[in-house]
Amino acid sequence: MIKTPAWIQIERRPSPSGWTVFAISVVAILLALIVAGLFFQFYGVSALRAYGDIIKGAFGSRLGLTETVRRMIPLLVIGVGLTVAFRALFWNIGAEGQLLMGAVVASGIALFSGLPDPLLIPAMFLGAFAAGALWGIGPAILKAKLGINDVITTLMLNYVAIYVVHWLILGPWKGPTMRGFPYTDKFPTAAFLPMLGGTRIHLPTLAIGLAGALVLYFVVKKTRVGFEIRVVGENPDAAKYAGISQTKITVLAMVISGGLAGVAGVGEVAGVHHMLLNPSSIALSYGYTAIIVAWLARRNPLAVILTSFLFGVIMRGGDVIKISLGLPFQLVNVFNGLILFFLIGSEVLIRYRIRFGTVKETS
Amino acid sequence: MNKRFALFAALALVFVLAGAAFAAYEPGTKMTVGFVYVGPVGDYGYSYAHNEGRLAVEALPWADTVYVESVPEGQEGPVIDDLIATHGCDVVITTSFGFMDGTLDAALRHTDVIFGHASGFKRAPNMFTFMADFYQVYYLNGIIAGALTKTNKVGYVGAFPIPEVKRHLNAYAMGVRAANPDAEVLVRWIYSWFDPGAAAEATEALIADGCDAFAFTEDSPTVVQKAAENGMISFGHYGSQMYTFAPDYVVSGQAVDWGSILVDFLQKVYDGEYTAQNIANIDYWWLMSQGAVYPEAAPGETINPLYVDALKAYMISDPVYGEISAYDLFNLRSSQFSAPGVTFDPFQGPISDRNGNIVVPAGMWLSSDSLITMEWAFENVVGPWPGEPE
Amino acid sequence: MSWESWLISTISRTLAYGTPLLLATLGEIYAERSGVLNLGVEGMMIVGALTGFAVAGKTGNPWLGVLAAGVVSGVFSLIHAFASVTLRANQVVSGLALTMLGLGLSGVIGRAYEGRPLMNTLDEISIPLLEKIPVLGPAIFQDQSPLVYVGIIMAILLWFVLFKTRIGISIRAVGEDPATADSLGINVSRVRYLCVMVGGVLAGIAGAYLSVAYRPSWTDGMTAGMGWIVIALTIFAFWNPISGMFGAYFFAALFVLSFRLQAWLSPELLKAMPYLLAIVVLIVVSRGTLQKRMGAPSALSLPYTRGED
Amino acid sequence: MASKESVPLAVQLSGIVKRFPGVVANDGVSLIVARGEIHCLLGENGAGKTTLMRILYGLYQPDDGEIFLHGKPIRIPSPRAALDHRIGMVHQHFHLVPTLSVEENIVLGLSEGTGPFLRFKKTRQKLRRLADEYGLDVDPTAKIWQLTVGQQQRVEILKALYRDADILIMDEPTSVLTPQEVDALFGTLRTLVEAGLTIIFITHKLDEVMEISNRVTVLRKGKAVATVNTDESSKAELARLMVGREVVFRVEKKPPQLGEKILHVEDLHALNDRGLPALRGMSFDLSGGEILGVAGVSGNGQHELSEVLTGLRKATKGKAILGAHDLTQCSARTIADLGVAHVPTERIRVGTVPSMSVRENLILKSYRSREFCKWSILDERAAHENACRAIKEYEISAPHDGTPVGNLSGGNIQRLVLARELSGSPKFVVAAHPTYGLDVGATEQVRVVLLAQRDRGAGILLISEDLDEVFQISDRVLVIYEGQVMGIVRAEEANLEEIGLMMAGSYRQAVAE
Repeated sequence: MIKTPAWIQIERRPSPSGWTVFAISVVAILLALIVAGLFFQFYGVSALRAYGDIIKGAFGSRLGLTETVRRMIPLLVIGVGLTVAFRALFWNIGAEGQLLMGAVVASGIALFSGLPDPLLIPAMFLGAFAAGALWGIGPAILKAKLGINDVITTLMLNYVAIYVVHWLILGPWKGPTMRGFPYTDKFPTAAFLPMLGGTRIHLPTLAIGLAGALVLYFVVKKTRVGFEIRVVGENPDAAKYAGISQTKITVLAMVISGGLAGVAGVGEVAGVHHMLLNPSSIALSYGYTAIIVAWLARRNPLAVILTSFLFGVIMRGGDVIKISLGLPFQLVNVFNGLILFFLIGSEVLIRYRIRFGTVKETS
Repeated sequence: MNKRFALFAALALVFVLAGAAFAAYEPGTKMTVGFVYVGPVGDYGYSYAHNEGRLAVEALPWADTVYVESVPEGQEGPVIDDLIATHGCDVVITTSFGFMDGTLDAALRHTDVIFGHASGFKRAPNMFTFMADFYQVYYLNGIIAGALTKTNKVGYVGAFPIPEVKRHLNAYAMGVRAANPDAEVLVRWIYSWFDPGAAAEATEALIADGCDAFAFTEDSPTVVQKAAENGMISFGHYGSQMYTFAPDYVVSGQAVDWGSILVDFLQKVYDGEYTAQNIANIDYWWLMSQGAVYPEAAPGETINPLYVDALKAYMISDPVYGEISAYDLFNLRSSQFSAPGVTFDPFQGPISDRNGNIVVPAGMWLSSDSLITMEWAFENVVGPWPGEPE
Repeated sequence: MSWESWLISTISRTLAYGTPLLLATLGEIYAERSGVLNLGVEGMMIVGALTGFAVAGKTGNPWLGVLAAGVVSGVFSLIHAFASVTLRANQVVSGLALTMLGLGLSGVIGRAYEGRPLMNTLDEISIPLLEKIPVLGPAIFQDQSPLVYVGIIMAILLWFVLFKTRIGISIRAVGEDPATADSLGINVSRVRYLCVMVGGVLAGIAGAYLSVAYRPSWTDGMTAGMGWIVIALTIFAFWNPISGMFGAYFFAALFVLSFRLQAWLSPELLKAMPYLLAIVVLIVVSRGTLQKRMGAPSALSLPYTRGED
Repeated sequence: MASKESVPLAVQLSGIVKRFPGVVANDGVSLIVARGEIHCLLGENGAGKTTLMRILYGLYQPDDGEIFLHGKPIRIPSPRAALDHRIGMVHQHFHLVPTLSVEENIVLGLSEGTGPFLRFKKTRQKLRRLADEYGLDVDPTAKIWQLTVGQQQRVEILKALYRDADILIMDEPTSVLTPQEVDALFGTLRTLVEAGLTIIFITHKLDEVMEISNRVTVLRKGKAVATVNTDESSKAELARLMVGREVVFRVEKKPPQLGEKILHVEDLHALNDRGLPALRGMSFDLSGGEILGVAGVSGNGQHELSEVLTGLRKATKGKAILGAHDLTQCSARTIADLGVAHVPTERIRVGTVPSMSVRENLILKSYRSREFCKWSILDERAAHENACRAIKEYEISAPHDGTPVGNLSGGNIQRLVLARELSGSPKFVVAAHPTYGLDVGATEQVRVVLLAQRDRGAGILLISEDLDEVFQISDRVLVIYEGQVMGIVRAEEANLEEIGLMMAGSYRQAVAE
């Protein structure tokens, strides 16, 4: 029996169909865009002009399209991993830190490992995956064994990671060739990620992201482990009943999620900067935005390709209107915040039917 | 779906062609200059000062400007491409050290466009570098600080312990020494170009250690405000903006006129002297004598009038000039720095660092290479100094 | 300068820097005590900072700025309350959204206020008589912002309300066991709305402290991550306002000392300390009686629906 | 005492009807409670006692019927209203906030007109007075979590008294108490009645009824069967009234073909979720081709027994030997792999994943087997075929095998669970409340299926609170009381009255030679 205030009446919707979810999400995003449009108008810029510029800037040229894709890469890689964590009922808010730790280890390998050139990039990816996974396993174990809130631990570790990077670039790893500036040296060119023909799309990371989406979709839907992850996420009691170890599944999910966030870190340091630098220049809130991406994809790894592209467009759009209309860059945050809130609202529409009007007790 | 893809393809083609059709700048014609800033132009410091320079360019009858602010390091490449594609920029100026490689890459990509990069050291046939350096101004500020300190301790809040800041700090410390051989310069680092909370507490830490005059490198007026709250003097970083926050306590400060460099350079481009083929060796290293930097408290005021009397009353015994007031020494050094043939440099040997190593032998000046890689600390500097040579 | 005056200044600065942490932490303690996790502190603080600066500038009265900051952030926090209490949405996502929205809106709207000095700032005061006490007088009662004392008084007051009044018992009951509270006629939604709003108001005042008292000016992003330290502090304080006060001052002392002991201690380590300590505290109180005595409110971040389980 | 003329009425419920989806919990129940008496509500689990009292306490609204208080008709929309009418209730699961102190819990939700501030001094005075008057001594500043269960119950009673309750409903108050605590409680209740309170006491324990009550109303399957004066009745009569004798279903049952002994349980001990002993030295054997029914009032260890035998709960002592394995040392997964099927008590919350499809739920236990999983990849076709087979065989009514289980009816979900659990020809089946909440047709089908498994040769442990069911399909009946085996009897030889008394803990079977 559910009773709520007089003006709003909520009842559970048993199991919404995929189409309902999709339609409601699209409507939510459209509503967010309309509200953001009002904000443009309020700011003295025609919303139509702004959206026109965004679309033109994101799709209207080779540069625009490739930039959109480049922006999408970290969101895709992280978001795909997050769907798995979220599926296992683990709230990983720590992708930002896991990305940074991945970046740290990749930089360490690139600069100091002395590995032969062909091995360098594979080693960086593997090392970064391991680093991100390790940064994520801690909170997973703390949650599974001691019941400690995953949101708080992962969030706190983001800041610890930030200071680790600060310490490295100001201290032991400060590059002798950087004239005292807080950067590491440039990576050897063998550690630069190959780009997609003349663009800034760092190919291996994109490939890992796309492959990750496909593989994880397959894993979640079709494999034994995926079945276990889904059972744990949908009904932990049933998982226990079926003899599935929740600890094992939580840790596994965080290995995947943290590891992929670490891989995204390789993309940033080896694909964009070619050095380790200020953490705020490496991460750019990708870890937080990816939460929206995974949330919007309703924890479906394949759908992350779509949603990360959408947010690639939004980030790219932010760059574009900054240049074409001179609008402040903080608008991207307003966009993200609005979209999130409308998604939250839509989530309620998906889980419940809402009726307005009379109080009626349902039982 | 196919139709839509075709449309994308068509649009993409149009833009590629538009890019290909983009022609090199024709001297004597209207020129569009794009600026890429690392911070917001509304801040009080670095990007604000660069934006003032842009406004000077904008005032030229034959130049239009566009700018993009708050571009994170590493993202400058696509922003430059966008500026060129959207606004057809003939010249692109980037202003952060972290933009160096991205700008160089862009220069290699857009061989018809002229690039300028502030604070870096990499150049190309179509990319020059420029810098307006404050070290002489800090030396002048140091003379005032040394003269006005009652506690013989002056403070410096530094952003990062990097050669640029160390150079300024040492120059400041030498100015202090020139006016007051007993005074020390205490330093605190905040490890950020912008962090008001950290700047505030670093200032307070220096006050607790007894400092009563402050210079700093941070892009907010925090140090100025904190000093004024305690009735202490300070030197504005990037000039008059900071002054408004404590008009009674800002004695002088460091002002820069990026516009002087940019107008000089762009005029030569307009005249056809500099092209996208011949600027690989152009490095503007402009100081006071070129008018790129100068001490300033408020617009048009080199020294806050409230402090002129005190400076005139403070007598220094200079090894060369004998008894001389701080005010006169300030003006003397200022004119020496500003004259076309500079006759004095702060980093004039013999100089020892605080560990007793001779860093500039007698009769020598430091080369600009040594200036931009400076790691040592001057004798009267007190405090942590990461990266200090033994 | 003497060792004594160094100590005085360190304590005095600890109070000054700890005050915004304290105010916002008190608010978050109330929200979490009622069972609502609000990760939007950073957003609410920055909205308060801008409002405080703008209103103080416009009216010439800094107190009006502080007041307006409280009101506006309080209203702003209602977005989170609506999402998490009425819509029973995920509180993590909603809180993150609030932070993003707050940072974005303040950044966009605040551009008009960048670079302007504030003519009428909230001036520091000294407390007569008390300031004459040796060492403690000048350390605590001399030249402090009045909001420092507001913070201390609020900590005591909110502790009293939480543990010694009917309202406080209702709040704690709602955060521990909303079903029981509901069965005894307590309106769970109303209590949660109220507590989230208390959180918003206090975060707003904390933001205004930064922009009209601590460093009178407006700059984009001027809260610089304080909101996240507040999340850590709330745990570190075991959800207790008085511990929150000591916690806020302890974290502030770490920050202040990171500049005073710079020659000896790694600033990165000191800055990472609050976050590491929060995790350590969580581990310590995760087991046994400590969990009941000092652990998180049992219903934290769980939406309440009458009649479910 | 019993004459209605001399004693004024406290509560009168007439024709109360309360329906829940698929169940009529109260079917026209009438109840008369006189002022100043201890009135027991006696009945098996699911008889509707608690529902009826929740209606009186305002937690549920009746679908039909009337409530009279002291002769006047009233409506009780909420617990708050019940308290305003001076009706208090002590729930089986206490409504206390563990981290608050005793006095804080007591004043929680009260508005005593003294403004927002608390006068704990006054509260303490009143508490002291109540404590002295009724012998309810608790430290008012202690935190609830620091108290024993008995003390917590005292706080609940104090909470009601503090609110001036004069009608006190106690829902199975002794189920969580030690014998000593029970004695103390009964003392308190007598004092309360002497002071003029009326007490309604929900229980299923005959001894308690005999010891404490003035009158007793027996509920069975949602109906009030009888109200008798306790001193004019006997345990035997009450047991018969409570258990009933009508046999509703007829199921064809062949004589058992006993196979060899498959399960040997010896001295099994385990704790419940609260950390109190739930199983206290159970021993029994089970053979193939046999159904062993476990009869008992709920909360006597049945749930824990089923969990220990399926690896979901740790045993603290003893063993359960199945073939070469001791089940107490095995994980849930190992036990399932040994061919042990488990039809859990809470089939939706525990036995299925409602958001996942029928097909997937049907392989919830066997997804790792070679049949459904090759090279770590699930074989969808095999799962689909399996689902089609199960849907057909067990007549699961689902649109298709991709339908989420949450969209199915209760009966279909149970058929699905049975289909899954019985699919691998299990050696040993633990079936807990397999027909609870099902309609007649579904119930019958489930029983037929269980009997078929028996005839195939499986050993079945059937846990049920429906005695009819236990007797109809079991071959032997084990009576459980407080985690102990009170006796094991052959179903056809059983005497219902005797069983009822064993369930109530009054008798214990003599040890056979």
